[in-house]
Amino acid sequence: MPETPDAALEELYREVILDHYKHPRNRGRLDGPGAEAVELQNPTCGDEIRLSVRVQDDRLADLRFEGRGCSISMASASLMTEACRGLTRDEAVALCAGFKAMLAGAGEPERLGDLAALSGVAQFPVRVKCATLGWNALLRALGGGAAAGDGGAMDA
Amino acid sequence: MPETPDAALEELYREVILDHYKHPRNRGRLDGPGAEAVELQNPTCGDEIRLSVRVQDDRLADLRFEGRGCSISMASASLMTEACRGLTRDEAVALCAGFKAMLAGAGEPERLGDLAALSGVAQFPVRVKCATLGWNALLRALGGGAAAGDGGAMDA
Amino acid sequence: MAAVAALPPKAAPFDPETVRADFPILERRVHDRPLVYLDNAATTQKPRAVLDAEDRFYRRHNANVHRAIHTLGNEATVAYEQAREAVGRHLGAADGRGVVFLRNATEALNLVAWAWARRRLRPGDEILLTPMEHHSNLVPWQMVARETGARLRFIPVGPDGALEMDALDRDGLLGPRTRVVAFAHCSNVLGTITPAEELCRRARAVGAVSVVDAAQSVPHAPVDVGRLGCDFLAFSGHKTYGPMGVGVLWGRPERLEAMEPLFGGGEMILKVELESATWNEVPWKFEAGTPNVAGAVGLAAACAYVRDLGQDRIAAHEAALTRLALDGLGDCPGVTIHGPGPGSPRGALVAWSADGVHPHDLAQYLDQEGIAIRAGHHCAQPLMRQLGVVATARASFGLYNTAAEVEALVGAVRRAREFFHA
Amino acid sequence: MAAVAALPPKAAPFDPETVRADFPILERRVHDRPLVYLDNAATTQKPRAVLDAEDRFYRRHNANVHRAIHTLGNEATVAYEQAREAVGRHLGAADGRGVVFLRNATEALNLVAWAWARRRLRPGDEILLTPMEHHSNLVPWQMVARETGARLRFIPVGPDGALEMDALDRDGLLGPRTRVVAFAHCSNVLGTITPAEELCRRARAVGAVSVVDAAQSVPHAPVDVGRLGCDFLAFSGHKTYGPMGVGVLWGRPERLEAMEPLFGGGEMILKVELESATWNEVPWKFEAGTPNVAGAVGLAAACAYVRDLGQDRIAAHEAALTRLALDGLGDCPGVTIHGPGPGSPRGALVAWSADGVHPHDLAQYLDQEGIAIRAGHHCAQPLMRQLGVVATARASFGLYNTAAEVEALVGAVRRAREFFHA
Ligand SMILES: Cc1ncc(COP(=O)(O)O)c(C=O)c1O
Ligand SMILES: Cc1ncc(COP(=O)(O)O)c(C=O)c1O
Repeated sequence: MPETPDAALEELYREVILDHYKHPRNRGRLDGPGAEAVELQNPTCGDEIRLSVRVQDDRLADLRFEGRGCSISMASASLMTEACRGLTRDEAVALCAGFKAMLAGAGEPERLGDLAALSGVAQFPVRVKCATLGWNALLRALGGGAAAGDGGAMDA
Repeated sequence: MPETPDAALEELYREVILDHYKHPRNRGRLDGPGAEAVELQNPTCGDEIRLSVRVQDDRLADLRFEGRGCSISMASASLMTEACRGLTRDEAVALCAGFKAMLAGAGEPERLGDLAALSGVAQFPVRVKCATLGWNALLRALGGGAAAGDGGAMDA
Repeated sequence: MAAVAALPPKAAPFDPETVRADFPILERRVHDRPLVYLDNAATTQKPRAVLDAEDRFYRRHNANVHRAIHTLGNEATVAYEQAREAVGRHLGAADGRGVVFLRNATEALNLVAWAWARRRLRPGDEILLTPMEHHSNLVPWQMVARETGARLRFIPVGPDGALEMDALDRDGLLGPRTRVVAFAHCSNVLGTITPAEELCRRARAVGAVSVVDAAQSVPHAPVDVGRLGCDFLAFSGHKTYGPMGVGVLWGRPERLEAMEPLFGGGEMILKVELESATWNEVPWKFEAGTPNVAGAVGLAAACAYVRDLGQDRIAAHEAALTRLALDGLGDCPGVTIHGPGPGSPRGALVAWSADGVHPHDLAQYLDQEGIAIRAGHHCAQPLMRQLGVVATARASFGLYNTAAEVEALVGAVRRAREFFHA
Repeated sequence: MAAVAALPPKAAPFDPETVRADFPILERRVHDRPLVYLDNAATTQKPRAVLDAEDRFYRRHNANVHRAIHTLGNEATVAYEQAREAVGRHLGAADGRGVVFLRNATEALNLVAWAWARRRLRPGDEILLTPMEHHSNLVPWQMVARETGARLRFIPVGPDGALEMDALDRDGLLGPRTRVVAFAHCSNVLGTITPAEELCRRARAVGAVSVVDAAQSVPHAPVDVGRLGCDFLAFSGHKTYGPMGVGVLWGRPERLEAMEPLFGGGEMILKVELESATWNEVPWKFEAGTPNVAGAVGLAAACAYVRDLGQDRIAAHEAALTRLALDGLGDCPGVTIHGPGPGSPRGALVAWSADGVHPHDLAQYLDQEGIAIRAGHHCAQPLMRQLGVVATARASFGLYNTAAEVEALVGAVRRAREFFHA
């Protein structure tokens, strides 16, 4: 644990994060063939993301996102779009696993490039859901894993 | 409070009570004109009573009961049938009030004759429901008061 | 309850420093700073009197209730039923007959929705709500509306956070089709105090039942079910200095009589056959299974605690804190306060948005200074949408909070803005 | 769980004297005699470890869960979710995903009846029960049967207290129409241990869901949901050395996924609009409103407590006490013991009738000697009718009971006979 409050905070909110929060990369939507969009929400706080992915020849040719949320969720999504562009599906899924391992305090952050800026989140378990919102949307878009929260719906 | 366990018990279980329990007076049912029957149960313990009353010229000409329960509930019902025979409705309701006052530790037991044998019940609040089972059936039969327990019914 | 409006306390003003020692958790340090707990609308801290009441119950009297002849069973039953009486009187009722002990306010509101409304509503019937309800007083009605074909209607909330009562007639919101009028006595986001007496009276006039969600009012001021004129009222023990796991539905006894139980089981029956059963009396017919006896005893202790301190004095103290927070936060650059402006009645809480600092980030920052506030949708997503935000920050006060704590909050909110370069 | 049947304990035999000091209430005197608490099937006493866990939660970590960023909120959330994991593992599950925290076993059973069965059952469908169910596992099914047109059927109980399993085929009790098979793992009156694995297997074979009321088994022996093969299992914290106000429904996660929530409100939602809502994940979608966090933490402490003592050793100890009681009471003149005879598996309780001494009177007499037993219908009126009694007396054992206490019971039962001239 960093010693002073500010040190802990600086660790959580590295400059990279604040930068991606203020200046998100790859904002927007994708249409057209091969584009897949997923909306996801974090029920604990209301943060929302809409992620569009275009897969071409098994590669993530493009990713765009829109959403509203805290610096951690938005910066994480922004960093993700950069990190995943051009990866194959399998590579993206593997990267996601590596990223989640880092948030669980394990894994090798140094192999994650800019994403390592989010390693401080591991100290703040409640914020892990913020950091993974965009990634869970990605997993869902790739047709994989049980992403958070869609137990069912009710329309009155 | 009586001092030894046995003294407290002797106070609760006076000979009169054990006698009425072993040899209940006025057991049975009444039929014919003017006879009214009421069934009541104590939900906390399952004790049951079926009380029949024949009112003639505003007087309780006859009372009979059947039931299953502890010594207190059965002796109380038996004593009640004796105490109430021949009273007018109003007198019976008043006697019931006096009896319940005694169980609440108030009133004047000495004016209640044999019923005073049940005054020891006041020391045992859980048993008050036993002692009042028959009396609540009487109140119900006389068309009065909210007797215990008939919130509703369900038949599956 | 006009928490801020009318405040001439009869007794000496209330000094929170004298009561802080009653709350063991306030000695706690967080990130090496003294805990500044400003999340009381989520749950309050517990005074020693409450912890001790529960503990004493378990160490001396613990037994199941209602069916036992033995001494402990009798003591437990007496303690439980006395707690019911105490809670009834705390709500201004003559006794405990209308008090149903449940898990929390949510369960209480659901009980009315499922046991009262579901059995009575027909297609075309209307349920009148407000758009600032906590999900616990919204989602149950959505569920029941879907089952019965009833329709939900909403009294609009104006920009000042007040209900637009004109709309009742103007938009025909209240009328012969209205069967239920359900609303928060105090909004957990805006702090708005709703005109509860008037709403109950108007509900009665059209033959609708009124349901008051008092989760945020009972903890802060005397609430009197007779004065309100409501049919049902719900609150949670844990938000009013009592234990978790106990909540209350108060119901007008005639209403409870007419209502079928929702859950079947032990305690709530009179006679059971294999194929059928008859119900126990009110209120026990709604309490299936072993109740939280220790919780009820703890809640009664909490009621006694605030009565002893003086509910009016507590209300005046909390109103002063709220005013301080409104002023202090209102002066922070970039901060927008939601809800009624100064001078309007308001509960003991303030929610706000700060330009460029997401509420989560703000809450995280404050936590590093030991200050606990809430950030999020406060279980009021529809209201968030109306406010045009996904989340807000909220500080909510309890009797042990101090002016110094409010000042610490305001200072930290200012510093957060710098930290996030907002 | 064959509490009496198979008992070679691995470790040293269990000495209750060493654990009595863990239970503060056991120092209590009743009518000037040491308390002999033999009403454990109604509720158990709480060890200091449980009281301290709750207390520590309130004194150090108390906050609402799931939505808070501040430190206390985070700690409370972690404590609550760790309690869920602990309870899940206590039931032999890999994790806590199937664990829904509710008020008590009754609420858990009602949740299955209302949320699962009510939405799925059609006229002609069948619910298979036994006539020895506690009202909490009977009345909810009656209610749901009435709403859906389903039919209740009952596996007969023989004179020895055992289920007549032959009747399943012989009388066509179990078949394609069976949608639910619900039964007590251990009868709270007869002590019968039902063939739960077989019943779950047979339920599965016809596509029915199995619901195990484990209120009287979880407190006394290891229960493993995987081994049982059940779909749902319910128990109460307060009967297994935990606090009041917390109970558990364990559900096979696929079943829980497919089940709609019953109550709406905070915590259980994902997204709420004014007119509609979507649900949170399993198990949270069934936990509307603020949960009893301290209660869950206390229950986890209770599970740890019995595991540390050794559940098999406790079971062996309680079986020995039960045998002693069966022998001792069986020798009393005028006493008829209900339920399985010696040699058959039996839970840690004995119910009996005594000629000429009504159970109430007997309980009253015993209370004067400090001995707490239960007298009544034990929330099993239909079974009472089959036994031909309105009430029975019941002694039920916990890990802290001793052979001397059982002897005191037997002696007092004999003396009561004299007192009542029976
Ligand atoms: C077999 C059985 N099932 C269910 C229950 C109900 O438990 P609770 O009252 O804690 O809901 C009990 C306890 O009385 C029981 O013995
Ligand atoms: C206005 C209001 N109603 C209802 C609730 C629900 O309370 P609980 O979660 O204790 O059931 C809350 C608390 O979150 C609230 O603020």
